[in-house]
Amino acid sequence: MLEVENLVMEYGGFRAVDRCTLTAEEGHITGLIGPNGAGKTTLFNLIAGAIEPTSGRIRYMGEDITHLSADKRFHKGLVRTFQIPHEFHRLTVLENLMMVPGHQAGESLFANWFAWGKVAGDERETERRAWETLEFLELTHVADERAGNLSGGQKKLLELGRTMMTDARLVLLDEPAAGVNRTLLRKLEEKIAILNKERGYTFILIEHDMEMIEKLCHPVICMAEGTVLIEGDFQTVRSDPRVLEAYLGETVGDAA
Amino acid sequence: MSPLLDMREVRGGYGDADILQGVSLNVAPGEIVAIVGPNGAGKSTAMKAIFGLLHVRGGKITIDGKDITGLKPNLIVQAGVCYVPQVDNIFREMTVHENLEMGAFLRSGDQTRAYDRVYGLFPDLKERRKTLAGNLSGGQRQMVAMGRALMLDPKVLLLDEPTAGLSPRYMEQIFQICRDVRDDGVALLLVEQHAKQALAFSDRGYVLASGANRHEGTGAELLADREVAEMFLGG
Amino acid sequence: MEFLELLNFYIIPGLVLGSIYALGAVGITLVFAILRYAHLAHGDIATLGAFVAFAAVTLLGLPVYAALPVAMVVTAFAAVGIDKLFYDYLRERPRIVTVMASLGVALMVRSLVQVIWGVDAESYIRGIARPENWWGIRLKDREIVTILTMIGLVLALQLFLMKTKWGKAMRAMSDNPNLALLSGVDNGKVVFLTWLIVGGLCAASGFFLGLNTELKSMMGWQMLLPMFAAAILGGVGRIEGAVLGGLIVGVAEEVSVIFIPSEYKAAMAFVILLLMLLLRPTGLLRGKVL
Amino acid sequence: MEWIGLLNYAVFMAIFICIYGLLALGLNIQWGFTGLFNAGIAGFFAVGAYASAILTTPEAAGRIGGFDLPVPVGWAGAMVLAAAIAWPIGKICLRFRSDYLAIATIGVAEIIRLVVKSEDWLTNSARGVTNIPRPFGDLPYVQSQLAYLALVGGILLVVYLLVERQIAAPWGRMMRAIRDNELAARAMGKDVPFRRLEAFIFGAALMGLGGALFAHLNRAITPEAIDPMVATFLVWIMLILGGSGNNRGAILGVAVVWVIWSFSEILTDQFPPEIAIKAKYIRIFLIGLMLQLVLRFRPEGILPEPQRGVSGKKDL
Repeated sequence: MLEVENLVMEYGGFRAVDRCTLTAEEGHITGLIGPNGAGKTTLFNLIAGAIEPTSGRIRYMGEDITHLSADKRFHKGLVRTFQIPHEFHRLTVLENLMMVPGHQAGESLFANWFAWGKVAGDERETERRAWETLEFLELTHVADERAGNLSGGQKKLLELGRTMMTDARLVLLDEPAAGVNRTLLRKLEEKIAILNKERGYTFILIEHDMEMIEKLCHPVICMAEGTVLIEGDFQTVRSDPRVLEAYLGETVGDAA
Repeated sequence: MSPLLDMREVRGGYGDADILQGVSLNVAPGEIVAIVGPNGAGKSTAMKAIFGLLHVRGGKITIDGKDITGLKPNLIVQAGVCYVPQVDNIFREMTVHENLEMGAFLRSGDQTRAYDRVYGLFPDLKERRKTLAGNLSGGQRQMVAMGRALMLDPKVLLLDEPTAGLSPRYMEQIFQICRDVRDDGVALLLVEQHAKQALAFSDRGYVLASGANRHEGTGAELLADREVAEMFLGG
Repeated sequence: MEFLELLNFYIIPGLVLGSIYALGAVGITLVFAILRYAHLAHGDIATLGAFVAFAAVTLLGLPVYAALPVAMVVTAFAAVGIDKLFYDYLRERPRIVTVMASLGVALMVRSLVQVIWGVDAESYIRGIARPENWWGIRLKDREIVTILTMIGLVLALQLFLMKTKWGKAMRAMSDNPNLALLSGVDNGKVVFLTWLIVGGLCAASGFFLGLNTELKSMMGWQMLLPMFAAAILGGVGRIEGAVLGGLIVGVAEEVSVIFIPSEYKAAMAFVILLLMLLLRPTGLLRGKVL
Repeated sequence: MEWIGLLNYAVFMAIFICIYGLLALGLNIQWGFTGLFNAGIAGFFAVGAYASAILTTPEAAGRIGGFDLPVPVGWAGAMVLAAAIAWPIGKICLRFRSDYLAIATIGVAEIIRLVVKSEDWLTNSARGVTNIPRPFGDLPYVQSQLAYLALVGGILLVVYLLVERQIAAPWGRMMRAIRDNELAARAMGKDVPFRRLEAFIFGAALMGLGGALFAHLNRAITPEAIDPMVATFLVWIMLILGGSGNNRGAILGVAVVWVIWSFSEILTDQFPPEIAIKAKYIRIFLIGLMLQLVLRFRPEGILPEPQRGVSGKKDL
């Protein structure tokens, strides 16, 4: 579904992503692990179109999207979440969800003035869907709260919820578990699994919570220094000495 | 030995949420201490708490017995703590020498000795003292950043991931420089991603997870601890 | 057209005008780089400086050129005062709010000038200055002084920025404000120095415009666009770029008269501004883009 | 002053308040909801005034014209032309921080002023365009003023309702989202540059319409009628004082500032002539000072931006 080919991202001489090549299969939840600075989030930024790569190609459903703008990728069903929640802090939780669907009738000035009926109908449908999402996430009690006032975990749920407001096909989740307490974490896992099974979302998941990776992800890709180190099922990746080394660092000299 | 830098049960964060949920650590004179831990453990945050870049809601931080909890960074500098951030840690449009001058900004009088000391520690920089810092390689930039901090002759130097993004060759060089700095009489506290190397060359280490202390001990002890290795790969 | 004619009637006046723009553009670029906002009252502070010099000439009876340093000092402190009164407390708010405040200050400074000195055109010296002829090149004394003073002031400023402790602190603040603060640089003092320098340069710019043309209450506002165009053309944060940009804009404006009606001289700056934003927003010397 | 004179004056002021109300609503869309700094309001105002004037006047010697079109066509033309000028400026400058837009719009206003002043064939330069038809212009003075007030009042009301609807609709929600977090809005598929451009152009069109209404009120338009700085600045202080992000606040701000502005004029007219001339500038100074005071002590304005989008409590 997604093919990344020889992708390079350079910032002032430093290669955050270095000739990275990987694929994500439709219907799978692909886990992306690796130490800090491995280039995982940069890779997400590249796939989602927030930044343009120095070189290399990204293909999505057979189409080259390397130079497509972020909003166009979104409309093709390629949706991402952020590691640090990027909620619209002055909008209510409900509005945060309702703003998501693309091509709403009410986003056109003229429709607002001359086709209010259509806009209102559209809006009812969007609101229904938003409430559904809130129920699914068990967030209905904070629907009218400003999103900025939510707890860290609730914001993470909201991030996930936004991906449900569109006809997403490939969802990039950047550390959904970070800063989320245990109970909420299990809920989050459950929701991701449901979305994968019932709605057929394909996920790529950056995560440091290995339990979550183990439960959800197949295959698991480990990145280090901007490129793919190893790919396989969780146990294979986990027990590979290179992975441990990437996390703990190579041995310098014979001090260890 | 009584600790030089002492951090006790510190809690705090940027917004309302506490990222640090009670972190305690200390650094004795002439020591290199490493803070390691999985991503999101609060390592850099702990360091920023020491340097007053964070809202500290509980606990106490002292240097040489003097309370510096919640002080402004410039006062903490005067108390003898210097900090090298992970990114944006040099003045790119100024020469290497000017970067060092900025390091000594708060000092008056003749700085020849301070320059000699820093250039002695970093001979590479001496050759390039007229080069714009922005034109240097990653490892050299890190040296500029450390040199700038050392100009104030601190008692403790805080380094936030000094080897991030560096090649193994440079990494080793930076570690060597850290030892030289220590031998020169400055204690070091560093946050490191490359846990194994860091613990191997540090005198002591702390392993943090989820904003709290998890393990501590000498570098060798921690390296040998199977539990510590496990932590990095699983919850 | 003969070369000498081109030189005498277009290039030289262009360079003189360009020097005036350069003095203003250097200030704009400093404010842009260190304080990080577009200062819209810049032109009107230049007007104020020009009229302070006028007062020094008419009230104190100073010789014209002696009025320049007086005007520079007075305007420098006026600029510091304006910052303290109107910009300082907006520092925590989005920068664009300060831009808005500076628009208000522009209006206030101008109306102050209009209240004190009226709206009629004035001049420092009565009578017509005759240009001297140097091998066919016609130059007036005041034109030579304008260009030389501009060069002198910019060199002095560069020397200050490159060689002195506080000059370096200003550059550090422009380069990496967080690290400058970590190094113990007192932000308030940098801001103070910046306004002192910017105010002085403004006054010089206004003074030379008044010297080479005449003094009008709207003169500064009309210089604002060319000064910004010059700063952006040269690359925001680049002193030498602002000078280069000023000279290019000045010459472009004068030479444009050959091709387009002279009323539209002022439009050249706008065209240059838009072209730069479109093609190379970092300017000729790779400055900042906010 | 007898009551009829007072009434006349009140009506005259009300008409101006309506016209400035349009400008303030236009600026509110640009600044209040989108954060775009337009320092060239007077330019768009002038474009609207001249466009409508040229389209609707009978033939006159020495300049283009004689279209003699119906007034509504002129007004539509005013909006279209103002929008057409906003488009390329927005296209170039909206990629950058709003500082650059501020400078560019100052430039646009300046160039429009130059064109208006020097192009004989187009605007009849300093003599201006006269014989602009005025709706209800054939009625006796008082009735005519009242009718015109009703007309501009009606237009303002319609525009207000349209803008309010637009803000309450998904469009407004999207704009608020962009203002809150541009990166996330882009990741949620919103075409941010296009939306900004849209807001800038729509605001400019309203400013053009305001200009047209002004020209038709006076039956003539000359370059002197529009002091670029003062017109632009008055609209800014109106919006900031009234409360940016709040349309009712914008109109309230217009009324307050316009009343202060006009009454201070009456007051200074009583002074001896040598002071009265200067008084105009003192008034401008005080308006500038007023902005600083509002920014310092009540940055949210008289009527702050309401919390929108609470379910079950929709504005429309």
